[in-house]
Amino acid sequence: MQTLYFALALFLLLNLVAGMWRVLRGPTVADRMLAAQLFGTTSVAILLLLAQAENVAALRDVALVFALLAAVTAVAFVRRAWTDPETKHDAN
Amino acid sequence: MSGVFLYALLGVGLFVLGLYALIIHAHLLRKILAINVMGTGVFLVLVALAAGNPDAPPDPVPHAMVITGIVVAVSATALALILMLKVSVATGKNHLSDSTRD
Amino acid sequence: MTDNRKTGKALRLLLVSLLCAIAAWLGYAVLGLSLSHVGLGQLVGANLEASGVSHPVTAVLLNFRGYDTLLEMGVLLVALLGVWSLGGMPDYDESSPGPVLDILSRLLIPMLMLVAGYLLWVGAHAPGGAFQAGSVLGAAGVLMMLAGWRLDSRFAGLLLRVVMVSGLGVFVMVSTAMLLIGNGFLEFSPPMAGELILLIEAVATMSIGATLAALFLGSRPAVGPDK
Amino acid sequence: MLHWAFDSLLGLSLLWLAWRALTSPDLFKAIVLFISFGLLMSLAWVRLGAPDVALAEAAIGAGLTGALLLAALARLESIGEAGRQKGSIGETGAHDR
Repeated sequence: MQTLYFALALFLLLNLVAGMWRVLRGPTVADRMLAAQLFGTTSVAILLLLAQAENVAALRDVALVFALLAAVTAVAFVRRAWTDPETKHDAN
Repeated sequence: MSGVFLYALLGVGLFVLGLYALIIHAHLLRKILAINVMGTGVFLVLVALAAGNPDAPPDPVPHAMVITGIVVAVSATALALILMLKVSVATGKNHLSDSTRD
Repeated sequence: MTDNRKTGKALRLLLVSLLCAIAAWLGYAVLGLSLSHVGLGQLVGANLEASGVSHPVTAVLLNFRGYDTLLEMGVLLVALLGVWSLGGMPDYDESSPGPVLDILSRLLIPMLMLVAGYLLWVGAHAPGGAFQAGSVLGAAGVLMMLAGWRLDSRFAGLLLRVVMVSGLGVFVMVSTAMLLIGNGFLEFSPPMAGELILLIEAVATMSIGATLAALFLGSRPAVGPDK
Repeated sequence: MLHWAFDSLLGLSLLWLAWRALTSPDLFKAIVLFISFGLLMSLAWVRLGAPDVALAEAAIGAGLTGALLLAALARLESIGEAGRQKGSIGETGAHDR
Protein backbone atom coordinates (compact mmCIF):
# COMPACT_ATOMS: atom_id res chain seq x y z
CA MET A 1 0.00 0.00 0.00
CA GLN A 2 2.83 2.34 0.89
CA THR A 3 4.46 1.71 -2.46
CA LEU A 4 1.20 2.50 -4.22
CA TYR A 5 0.89 5.82 -2.40
CA PHE A 6 4.45 6.70 -3.24
CA ALA A 7 4.01 5.73 -6.88
CA LEU A 8 0.93 7.95 -7.03
CA ALA A 9 2.90 10.83 -5.51
CA LEU A 10 5.59 10.32 -8.13
CA PHE A 11 2.95 10.34 -10.85
CA LEU A 12 1.52 13.61 -9.53
CA LEU A 13 5.02 15.10 -9.46
CA LEU A 14 5.39 14.13 -13.12
CA ASN A 15 2.11 15.90 -13.81
CA LEU A 16 3.45 18.94 -12.04
CA VAL A 17 6.60 18.92 -14.17
CA ALA A 18 4.38 18.77 -17.25
CA GLY A 19 2.55 21.83 -15.91
CA MET A 20 5.81 23.80 -15.97
CA TRP A 21 5.54 23.79 -19.74
CA ARG A 22 2.45 26.00 -19.43
CA VAL A 23 4.27 28.43 -17.14
CA LEU A 24 6.99 28.80 -19.74
CA ARG A 25 4.81 28.82 -22.85
CA GLY A 26 1.41 30.18 -21.76
CA PRO A 27 0.70 33.16 -23.98
CA THR A 28 -1.01 35.30 -21.35
CA VAL A 29 0.07 36.11 -17.83
CA ALA A 30 -3.11 34.45 -16.54
CA ASP A 31 -2.01 31.14 -18.07
CA ARG A 32 1.26 31.30 -16.19
CA MET A 33 -0.37 32.23 -12.91
CA LEU A 34 -3.02 29.52 -13.16
CA ALA A 35 -0.33 26.94 -13.88
CA ALA A 36 1.44 28.04 -10.69
CA GLN A 37 -1.87 27.68 -8.84
CA LEU A 38 -2.14 24.17 -10.28
CA PHE A 39 1.27 23.44 -8.74
CA GLY A 40 -0.21 24.41 -5.38
CA THR A 41 -3.18 22.09 -5.81
CA THR A 42 -1.00 19.20 -6.95
CA SER A 43 1.33 19.80 -4.02
CA VAL A 44 -1.65 19.44 -1.65
CA ALA A 45 -2.40 16.04 -3.16
CA ILE A 46 1.25 14.97 -3.00
CA LEU A 47 1.48 16.06 0.63
CA LEU A 48 -1.63 14.08 1.55
CA LEU A 49 -0.26 10.98 -0.19
CA LEU A 50 3.10 11.34 1.56
CA ALA A 51 1.31 11.82 4.88
CA GLN A 52 -0.45 8.53 4.32
CA ALA A 53 2.61 6.70 2.99
CA GLU A 54 5.01 7.77 5.72
CA ASN A 55 2.36 8.04 8.44
CA VAL A 56 3.30 11.60 9.42
CA ALA A 57 0.13 13.38 10.47
CA ALA A 58 1.82 16.80 10.47
CA LEU A 59 1.97 16.76 6.69
CA ARG A 60 -1.82 17.11 6.62
CA ASP A 61 -1.38 20.43 8.43
CA VAL A 62 1.08 21.50 5.75
CA ALA A 63 -1.46 20.55 3.09
CA LEU A 64 -4.15 22.53 4.93
CA VAL A 65 -1.98 25.66 5.06
CA PHE A 66 -1.12 25.21 1.39
CA ALA A 67 -4.75 24.93 0.36
CA LEU A 68 -5.79 27.98 2.36
CA LEU A 69 -2.95 30.24 1.32
CA ALA A 70 -3.00 29.50 -2.39
CA ALA A 71 -5.86 32.01 -2.56
CA VAL A 72 -3.63 34.85 -1.33
CA THR A 73 -1.30 34.66 -4.31
CA ALA A 74 -4.22 34.37 -6.71
CA VAL A 75 -5.94 37.41 -5.20
CA ALA A 76 -2.70 39.40 -5.26
CA PHE A 77 -2.32 38.52 -8.93
CA VAL A 78 -5.85 39.54 -9.85
CA ARG A 79 -5.75 42.77 -7.87
CA ARG A 80 -2.24 43.97 -8.61
CA ALA A 81 -0.65 42.37 -11.63
CA TRP A 82 -3.55 41.69 -13.97
CA THR A 83 -4.12 45.27 -14.99
CA ASP A 84 -5.48 44.77 -18.47
CA PRO A 85 -7.01 41.31 -18.84
CA GLU A 86 -8.01 41.66 -22.48
CA THR A 87 -4.80 42.70 -24.09
CA LYS A 88 -2.07 41.63 -21.74
CA HIS A 89 -0.02 39.26 -23.82
CA ASP A 90 3.59 39.56 -23.00
CA ALA A 91 6.11 40.20 -25.66
CA ASN A 92 7.87 36.89 -26.10
CA MET B 1 17.81 8.62 3.74
CA SER B 2 20.08 8.08 0.78
CA GLY B 3 18.87 11.30 -0.77
CA VAL B 4 20.68 13.44 1.79
CA PHE B 5 23.67 14.12 -0.40
CA LEU B 6 21.42 14.71 -3.39
CA TYR B 7 19.66 17.51 -1.53
CA ALA B 8 22.90 18.88 -0.05
CA LEU B 9 24.46 19.08 -3.50
CA LEU B 10 21.25 20.63 -4.82
CA GLY B 11 21.65 23.28 -2.10
CA VAL B 12 25.21 23.97 -3.26
CA GLY B 13 23.98 24.19 -6.85
CA LEU B 14 21.23 26.65 -5.93
CA PHE B 15 23.70 28.79 -3.97
CA VAL B 16 26.13 29.03 -6.89
CA LEU B 17 23.29 29.61 -9.37
CA GLY B 18 21.98 32.44 -7.22
CA LEU B 19 25.47 33.92 -6.94
CA TYR B 20 25.87 33.86 -10.71
CA ALA B 21 22.52 35.58 -11.26
CA LEU B 22 23.30 38.10 -8.52
CA ILE B 23 26.49 39.10 -10.33
CA ILE B 24 25.33 39.24 -13.93
CA HIS B 25 21.89 40.89 -13.60
CA ALA B 26 21.68 44.63 -13.12
CA HIS B 27 17.93 44.76 -12.46
CA LEU B 28 17.34 45.02 -8.72
CA LEU B 29 14.27 42.74 -8.64
CA ARG B 30 16.37 39.99 -10.21
CA LYS B 31 19.08 40.56 -7.64
CA ILE B 32 16.48 40.16 -4.86
CA LEU B 33 15.24 36.90 -6.39
CA ALA B 34 18.86 35.72 -6.72
CA ILE B 35 19.60 36.43 -3.04
CA ASN B 36 16.48 34.49 -2.07
CA VAL B 37 17.61 31.51 -4.14
CA MET B 38 21.06 31.67 -2.52
CA GLY B 39 19.48 31.67 0.93
CA THR B 40 17.30 28.70 0.05
CA GLY B 41 20.41 26.83 -1.06
CA VAL B 42 22.03 27.42 2.33
CA PHE B 43 18.88 26.29 4.14
CA LEU B 44 18.78 23.16 2.01
CA VAL B 45 22.37 22.23 2.93
CA LEU B 46 21.61 22.79 6.63
CA VAL B 47 18.43 20.71 6.69
CA ALA B 48 19.90 17.97 4.49
CA LEU B 49 22.86 17.52 6.80
CA ALA B 50 20.54 17.58 9.82
CA ALA B 51 18.74 14.57 8.36
CA GLY B 52 22.06 12.87 7.64
CA ASN B 53 22.34 10.33 10.42
CA PRO B 54 20.04 7.45 9.46
CA ASP B 55 20.01 5.94 12.96
CA ALA B 56 18.79 9.07 14.75
CA PRO B 57 15.80 11.38 14.23
CA PRO B 58 16.66 14.63 12.41
CA ASP B 59 18.57 17.19 14.44
CA PRO B 60 16.05 19.86 15.55
CA VAL B 61 18.59 22.69 15.97
CA PRO B 62 19.21 23.33 12.25
CA HIS B 63 15.46 23.08 11.68
CA ALA B 64 14.84 25.85 14.21
CA MET B 65 17.58 27.96 12.62
CA VAL B 66 16.07 27.50 9.17
CA ILE B 67 12.57 28.44 10.38
CA THR B 68 13.85 31.72 11.81
CA GLY B 69 15.92 32.14 8.66
CA ILE B 70 12.88 31.83 6.41
CA VAL B 71 10.95 34.49 8.34
CA VAL B 72 13.98 36.81 8.39
CA ALA B 73 14.45 36.26 4.65
CA VAL B 74 10.89 37.29 3.85
CA SER B 75 11.10 40.44 5.99
CA ALA B 76 14.45 41.34 4.40
CA THR B 77 12.86 40.76 0.98
CA ALA B 78 10.03 43.13 1.84
CA LEU B 79 12.51 45.82 2.91
CA ALA B 80 14.60 45.27 -0.22
CA LEU B 81 11.55 45.57 -2.47
CA ILE B 82 10.58 48.89 -0.90
CA LEU B 83 14.16 50.14 -1.28
CA MET B 84 14.09 49.07 -4.93
CA LEU B 85 10.86 51.01 -5.51
CA LYS B 86 12.38 54.05 -3.82
CA VAL B 87 15.45 53.85 -6.06
CA SER B 88 13.16 53.52 -9.04
CA VAL B 89 11.13 56.59 -8.04
CA ALA B 90 14.21 58.66 -7.28
CA THR B 91 16.33 57.85 -10.33
CA GLY B 92 13.88 56.43 -12.86
CA LYS B 93 16.08 53.37 -13.19
CA ASN B 94 15.72 49.84 -11.92
CA HIS B 95 19.40 49.28 -11.34
CA LEU B 96 22.04 50.99 -9.32
CA SER B 97 23.98 53.28 -11.61
CA ASP B 98 27.71 52.93 -11.85
CA SER B 99 29.15 56.39 -11.30
CA THR B 100 32.36 55.65 -13.20
CA ARG B 101 30.48 54.71 -16.34
CA ASP B 102 27.60 57.19 -16.40
CA MET C 1 31.72 48.08 -29.57
CA THR C 2 32.81 44.60 -30.70
CA ASP C 3 35.88 44.94 -28.55
CA ASN C 4 33.66 45.78 -25.59
CA ARG C 5 31.48 42.78 -26.30
CA LYS C 6 34.51 40.54 -26.55
CA THR C 7 35.81 41.58 -23.15
CA GLY C 8 32.29 41.12 -21.78
CA LYS C 9 32.21 37.57 -23.08
CA ALA C 10 35.64 36.85 -21.69
CA LEU C 11 34.62 38.24 -18.31
CA ARG C 12 31.51 36.10 -18.25
CA LEU C 13 33.54 33.02 -19.15
CA LEU C 14 35.92 33.84 -16.32
CA LEU C 15 32.96 34.29 -13.93
CA VAL C 16 31.41 30.98 -14.93
CA SER C 17 34.67 29.09 -14.52
CA LEU C 18 35.25 30.76 -11.15
CA LEU C 19 31.76 29.82 -9.98
CA CYS C 20 32.25 26.27 -11.24
CA ALA C 21 35.38 26.09 -9.10
CA ILE C 22 33.44 27.40 -6.10
CA ALA C 23 30.67 24.87 -6.73
CA ALA C 24 33.16 22.01 -7.00
CA TRP C 25 34.87 23.14 -3.80
CA LEU C 26 31.62 23.48 -1.85
CA GLY C 27 30.38 20.16 -3.21
CA TYR C 28 33.62 18.48 -2.17
CA ALA C 29 33.32 20.01 1.29
CA VAL C 30 29.71 18.86 1.68
CA LEU C 31 30.46 15.34 0.46
CA GLY C 32 33.40 15.12 2.83
CA LEU C 33 31.27 15.73 5.91
CA SER C 34 30.70 12.72 8.09
CA LEU C 35 27.03 11.96 8.48
CA SER C 36 27.37 9.76 11.52
CA HIS C 37 28.04 12.71 13.82
CA VAL C 38 25.80 12.87 16.85
CA GLY C 39 24.91 16.54 16.52
CA LEU C 40 22.75 18.24 19.09
CA GLY C 41 19.73 16.01 18.51
CA GLN C 42 20.47 13.71 21.44
CA LEU C 43 21.19 16.61 23.77
CA VAL C 44 17.83 18.14 22.85
CA GLY C 45 16.11 14.80 23.32
CA ALA C 46 17.67 14.29 26.73
CA ASN C 47 16.56 17.70 28.00
CA LEU C 48 13.15 17.76 26.36
CA GLU C 49 11.43 16.98 29.68
CA ALA C 50 12.66 20.23 31.21
CA SER C 51 11.70 22.46 28.31
CA GLY C 52 7.96 22.57 28.97
CA VAL C 53 6.96 21.39 25.49
CA SER C 54 7.22 17.97 23.90
CA HIS C 55 8.09 19.00 20.35
CA PRO C 56 11.88 19.30 19.93
CA VAL C 57 11.85 22.14 17.36
CA THR C 58 9.61 24.33 19.52
CA ALA C 59 11.77 23.51 22.52
CA VAL C 60 14.87 24.64 20.64
CA LEU C 61 13.20 27.78 19.30
CA LEU C 62 11.65 29.03 22.52
CA ASN C 63 13.79 27.54 25.24
CA PHE C 64 17.20 26.12 24.37
CA ARG C 65 18.10 28.73 21.80
CA GLY C 66 15.75 31.48 22.89
CA TYR C 67 18.31 34.12 21.93
CA ASP C 68 17.83 33.28 18.26
CA THR C 69 14.11 33.83 18.48
CA LEU C 70 14.46 36.96 20.59
CA LEU C 71 16.87 38.54 18.13
CA GLU C 72 14.75 37.35 15.22
CA MET C 73 11.80 39.30 16.61
CA GLY C 74 14.18 42.24 16.79
CA VAL C 75 15.12 41.78 13.13
CA LEU C 76 11.45 41.82 12.12
CA LEU C 77 10.94 45.04 14.04
CA VAL C 78 14.03 46.63 12.48
CA ALA C 79 12.85 45.66 8.98
CA LEU C 80 9.49 47.27 9.72
CA LEU C 81 11.18 50.42 11.05
CA GLY C 82 13.28 50.54 7.91
CA VAL C 83 10.18 50.31 5.71
CA TRP C 84 8.31 52.93 7.71
CA SER C 85 11.22 55.35 7.79
CA LEU C 86 11.43 55.26 3.99
CA GLY C 87 8.15 57.15 3.82
CA GLY C 88 5.00 56.34 1.93
CA MET C 89 4.83 54.69 -1.43
CA PRO C 90 2.78 56.20 -4.23
CA ASP C 91 -0.48 54.34 -3.86
CA TYR C 92 -1.14 52.06 -6.75
CA ASP C 93 -4.53 52.57 -8.34
CA GLU C 94 -6.36 49.30 -8.45
CA SER C 95 -9.75 48.15 -9.57
CA SER C 96 -12.55 47.99 -7.03
CA PRO C 97 -12.57 44.69 -5.16
CA GLY C 98 -15.94 43.44 -6.30
CA PRO C 99 -18.42 41.21 -4.50
CA VAL C 100 -16.61 37.92 -5.17
CA LEU C 101 -13.47 39.06 -3.40
CA ASP C 102 -15.52 40.50 -0.56
CA ILE C 103 -17.33 37.22 0.05
CA LEU C 104 -14.14 35.21 -0.40
CA SER C 105 -12.31 37.28 2.18
CA ARG C 106 -15.22 37.04 4.61
CA LEU C 107 -15.15 33.26 4.29
CA LEU C 108 -11.42 32.78 4.23
CA ILE C 109 -10.16 35.14 6.90
CA PRO C 110 -11.94 33.47 9.85
CA MET C 111 -10.61 30.14 8.58
CA LEU C 112 -7.08 31.53 8.43
CA MET C 113 -7.39 32.89 11.97
CA LEU C 114 -8.66 29.51 13.17
CA VAL C 115 -5.76 27.72 11.47
CA ALA C 116 -3.29 30.19 12.99
CA GLY C 117 -4.67 29.46 16.44
CA TYR C 118 -4.52 25.74 15.78
CA LEU C 119 -0.90 25.91 14.62
CA LEU C 120 0.02 27.92 17.69
CA TRP C 121 -1.63 25.41 20.02
CA VAL C 122 -0.34 22.31 18.27
CA GLY C 123 3.21 23.67 18.33
CA ALA C 124 3.72 22.39 21.86
CA HIS C 125 3.75 18.77 20.76
CA ALA C 126 3.82 18.64 16.94
CA PRO C 127 5.12 20.70 14.01
CA GLY C 128 3.75 24.22 14.28
CA GLY C 129 4.42 27.20 16.45
CA ALA C 130 4.65 30.96 16.58
CA PHE C 131 6.42 31.53 13.28
CA GLN C 132 4.11 29.40 11.21
CA ALA C 133 1.01 30.73 12.94
CA GLY C 134 2.30 34.29 12.59
CA SER C 135 2.91 33.80 8.88
CA VAL C 136 -0.62 32.50 8.39
CA LEU C 137 -1.96 35.48 10.32
CA GLY C 138 0.19 37.80 8.20
CA ALA C 139 -1.21 36.21 5.06
CA ALA C 140 -4.72 36.81 6.43
CA GLY C 141 -3.81 40.47 6.89
CA VAL C 142 -2.48 40.66 3.33
CA LEU C 143 -5.71 39.13 2.05
CA MET C 144 -7.74 41.70 4.00
CA MET C 145 -5.73 44.53 2.48
CA LEU C 146 -6.06 43.09 -1.00
CA ALA C 147 -9.82 42.82 -0.49
CA GLY C 148 -9.93 46.54 0.19
CA TRP C 149 -10.11 46.56 3.98
CA ARG C 150 -8.16 49.24 5.75
CA LEU C 151 -7.22 49.49 9.38
CA ASP C 152 -9.42 52.00 11.17
CA SER C 153 -7.29 55.03 11.93
CA ARG C 154 -8.36 54.85 15.58
CA PHE C 155 -6.37 51.64 15.92
CA ALA C 156 -3.53 52.57 13.59
CA GLY C 157 -1.75 54.72 16.15
CA LEU C 158 -0.64 53.55 19.54
CA LEU C 159 -2.51 50.24 19.52
CA LEU C 160 -0.88 49.04 16.30
CA ARG C 161 2.56 49.97 17.56
CA VAL C 162 1.95 48.19 20.86
CA VAL C 163 0.97 45.03 18.98
CA MET C 164 4.08 45.27 16.79
CA VAL C 165 6.46 45.69 19.72
CA SER C 166 4.68 43.29 22.08
CA GLY C 167 6.31 40.16 20.63
CA LEU C 168 9.79 41.37 21.45
CA GLY C 169 8.58 43.19 24.58
CA VAL C 170 6.89 40.25 26.27
CA PHE C 171 9.82 38.00 25.45
CA VAL C 172 12.27 40.43 27.05
CA MET C 173 9.98 41.05 30.03
CA VAL C 174 9.48 37.35 30.75
CA SER C 175 13.21 36.73 30.42
CA THR C 176 14.01 39.62 32.73
CA ALA C 177 11.47 38.35 35.23
CA MET C 178 13.33 35.03 35.16
CA LEU C 179 16.49 36.95 35.95
CA LEU C 180 14.78 38.62 38.91
CA ILE C 181 13.57 35.38 40.46
CA GLY C 182 17.08 34.03 40.32
CA ASN C 183 17.30 32.10 37.07
CA GLY C 184 19.48 33.13 34.16
CA PHE C 185 18.24 35.39 31.40
CA LEU C 186 15.93 33.34 29.14
CA GLU C 187 16.15 30.43 31.57
CA PHE C 188 12.61 29.21 32.19
CA SER C 189 12.17 27.06 35.26
CA PRO C 190 10.61 23.71 34.32
CA PRO C 191 7.33 23.79 36.28
CA MET C 192 5.98 26.84 34.48
CA ALA C 193 8.03 26.73 31.29
CA GLY C 194 5.12 25.37 29.25
CA GLU C 195 2.77 28.21 30.22
CA LEU C 196 5.45 30.87 29.72
CA ILE C 197 6.31 29.51 26.30
CA LEU C 198 2.65 29.50 25.31
CA LEU C 199 2.28 33.11 26.50
CA ILE C 200 5.36 34.25 24.59
CA GLU C 201 4.30 32.34 21.50
CA ALA C 202 0.75 33.74 21.55
CA VAL C 203 1.97 37.34 21.76
CA ALA C 204 4.73 36.68 19.23
CA THR C 205 2.19 35.23 16.78
CA MET C 206 0.09 38.40 16.89
CA SER C 207 3.16 40.55 16.57
CA ILE C 208 4.69 38.57 13.67
CA GLY C 209 1.35 38.57 11.84
CA ALA C 210 0.87 42.32 12.25
CA THR C 211 4.46 43.03 11.24
CA LEU C 212 4.34 40.90 8.10
CA ALA C 213 1.05 42.47 7.02
CA ALA C 214 2.49 45.94 7.65
CA LEU C 215 5.58 45.04 5.62
CA PHE C 216 3.27 44.17 2.74
CA LEU C 217 1.42 47.48 3.07
CA GLY C 218 4.77 49.20 2.67
CA SER C 219 3.94 52.51 4.28
CA ARG C 220 2.85 53.75 7.65
CA PRO C 221 -0.93 53.48 8.05
CA ALA C 222 -2.60 56.85 8.38
CA VAL C 223 -3.19 58.04 11.91
CA GLY C 224 -5.75 60.63 12.85
CA PRO C 225 -9.34 61.10 13.85
CA ASP C 226 -10.72 61.50 10.35
CA LYS C 227 -9.87 60.41 6.80
CA MET D 1 14.09 2.98 -5.99
CA LEU D 2 10.82 4.90 -6.04
CA HIS D 3 12.21 7.27 -3.43
CA TRP D 4 15.28 7.88 -5.54
CA ALA D 5 13.15 8.63 -8.58
CA PHE D 6 10.99 11.05 -6.58
CA ASP D 7 13.99 12.81 -5.03
CA SER D 8 15.88 13.14 -8.31
CA LEU D 9 12.84 14.41 -10.19
CA LEU D 10 12.11 16.92 -7.43
CA GLY D 11 15.74 18.03 -7.31
CA LEU D 12 16.00 18.44 -11.06
CA SER D 13 12.77 20.42 -11.29
CA LEU D 14 13.90 22.66 -8.43
CA LEU D 15 17.21 23.39 -10.10
CA TRP D 16 15.53 23.98 -13.45
CA LEU D 17 12.85 26.25 -11.95
CA ALA D 18 15.50 28.30 -10.16
CA TRP D 19 17.53 28.56 -13.36
CA ARG D 20 14.55 29.72 -15.42
CA ALA D 21 13.37 32.08 -12.68
CA LEU D 22 16.76 33.77 -12.62
CA THR D 23 17.34 33.95 -16.36
CA SER D 24 13.96 34.41 -18.04
CA PRO D 25 13.76 37.75 -19.83
CA ASP D 26 10.19 38.40 -18.68
CA LEU D 27 9.98 39.68 -15.11
CA PHE D 28 6.45 38.41 -14.50
CA LYS D 29 7.47 34.96 -15.69
CA ALA D 30 10.46 35.07 -13.38
CA ILE D 31 8.20 35.84 -10.42
CA VAL D 32 5.72 33.07 -11.23
CA LEU D 33 8.59 30.62 -11.60
CA PHE D 34 9.97 31.78 -8.27
CA ILE D 35 6.59 31.21 -6.60
CA SER D 36 6.48 27.70 -8.08
CA PHE D 37 10.02 27.16 -6.83
CA GLY D 38 8.86 28.04 -3.31
CA LEU D 39 5.95 25.61 -3.55
CA LEU D 40 8.23 22.77 -4.60
CA MET D 41 10.76 23.63 -1.88
CA SER D 42 8.05 22.74 0.62
CA LEU D 43 7.95 19.21 -0.81
CA ALA D 44 11.74 19.03 -0.51
CA TRP D 45 11.56 19.93 3.20
CA VAL D 46 8.97 17.18 3.66
CA ARG D 47 11.25 14.65 1.98
CA LEU D 48 14.08 15.73 4.29
CA GLY D 49 11.97 14.96 7.35
CA ALA D 50 11.45 18.57 8.40
CA PRO D 51 7.66 19.15 8.54
CA ASP D 52 8.19 22.28 10.66
CA VAL D 53 10.25 23.91 7.95
CA ALA D 54 7.74 22.73 5.34
CA LEU D 55 4.98 24.42 7.30
CA ALA D 56 6.89 27.71 7.51
CA GLU D 57 7.79 27.54 3.83
CA ALA D 58 4.16 26.76 2.91
CA ALA D 59 2.86 29.68 4.95
CA ILE D 60 5.42 32.13 3.59
CA GLY D 61 6.19 30.77 0.13
CA ALA D 62 2.60 30.13 -0.89
CA GLY D 63 1.11 33.31 0.54
CA LEU D 64 3.39 36.16 1.46
CA THR D 65 6.29 36.05 -0.97
CA GLY D 66 4.04 35.83 -4.00
CA ALA D 67 1.87 38.71 -2.85
CA LEU D 68 4.92 40.85 -2.01
CA LEU D 69 6.63 40.24 -5.34
CA LEU D 70 3.50 40.71 -7.46
CA ALA D 71 2.62 43.95 -5.66
CA ALA D 72 6.17 45.23 -6.08
CA LEU D 73 6.14 44.41 -9.80
CA ALA D 74 2.83 46.22 -10.27
CA ARG D 75 4.16 49.28 -8.47
CA LEU D 76 7.37 49.15 -10.49
CA GLU D 77 5.41 49.12 -13.74
CA SER D 78 3.16 51.99 -12.64
CA ILE D 79 6.26 53.99 -11.68
CA GLY D 80 7.72 53.24 -15.11
CA GLU D 81 4.52 54.34 -16.87
CA ALA D 82 4.32 57.55 -14.83
CA GLY D 83 7.93 58.29 -15.77
CA ARG D 84 7.24 57.76 -19.44
CA GLN D 85 4.13 59.96 -19.38
CA LYS D 86 6.14 62.77 -17.83
CA GLY D 87 8.44 62.49 -20.82
CA SER D 88 11.55 61.79 -18.86
CA ILE D 89 14.31 59.67 -20.31
CA GLY D 90 12.80 56.35 -21.16
CA GLU D 91 15.28 54.15 -19.36
CA THR D 92 12.87 52.78 -16.81
CA GLY D 93 13.48 49.17 -17.65
CA ALA D 94 10.34 47.96 -15.89
CA HIS D 95 9.51 46.25 -19.14
CA ASP D 96 12.78 44.60 -19.83
CA ARG D 97 10.88 41.73 -21.29
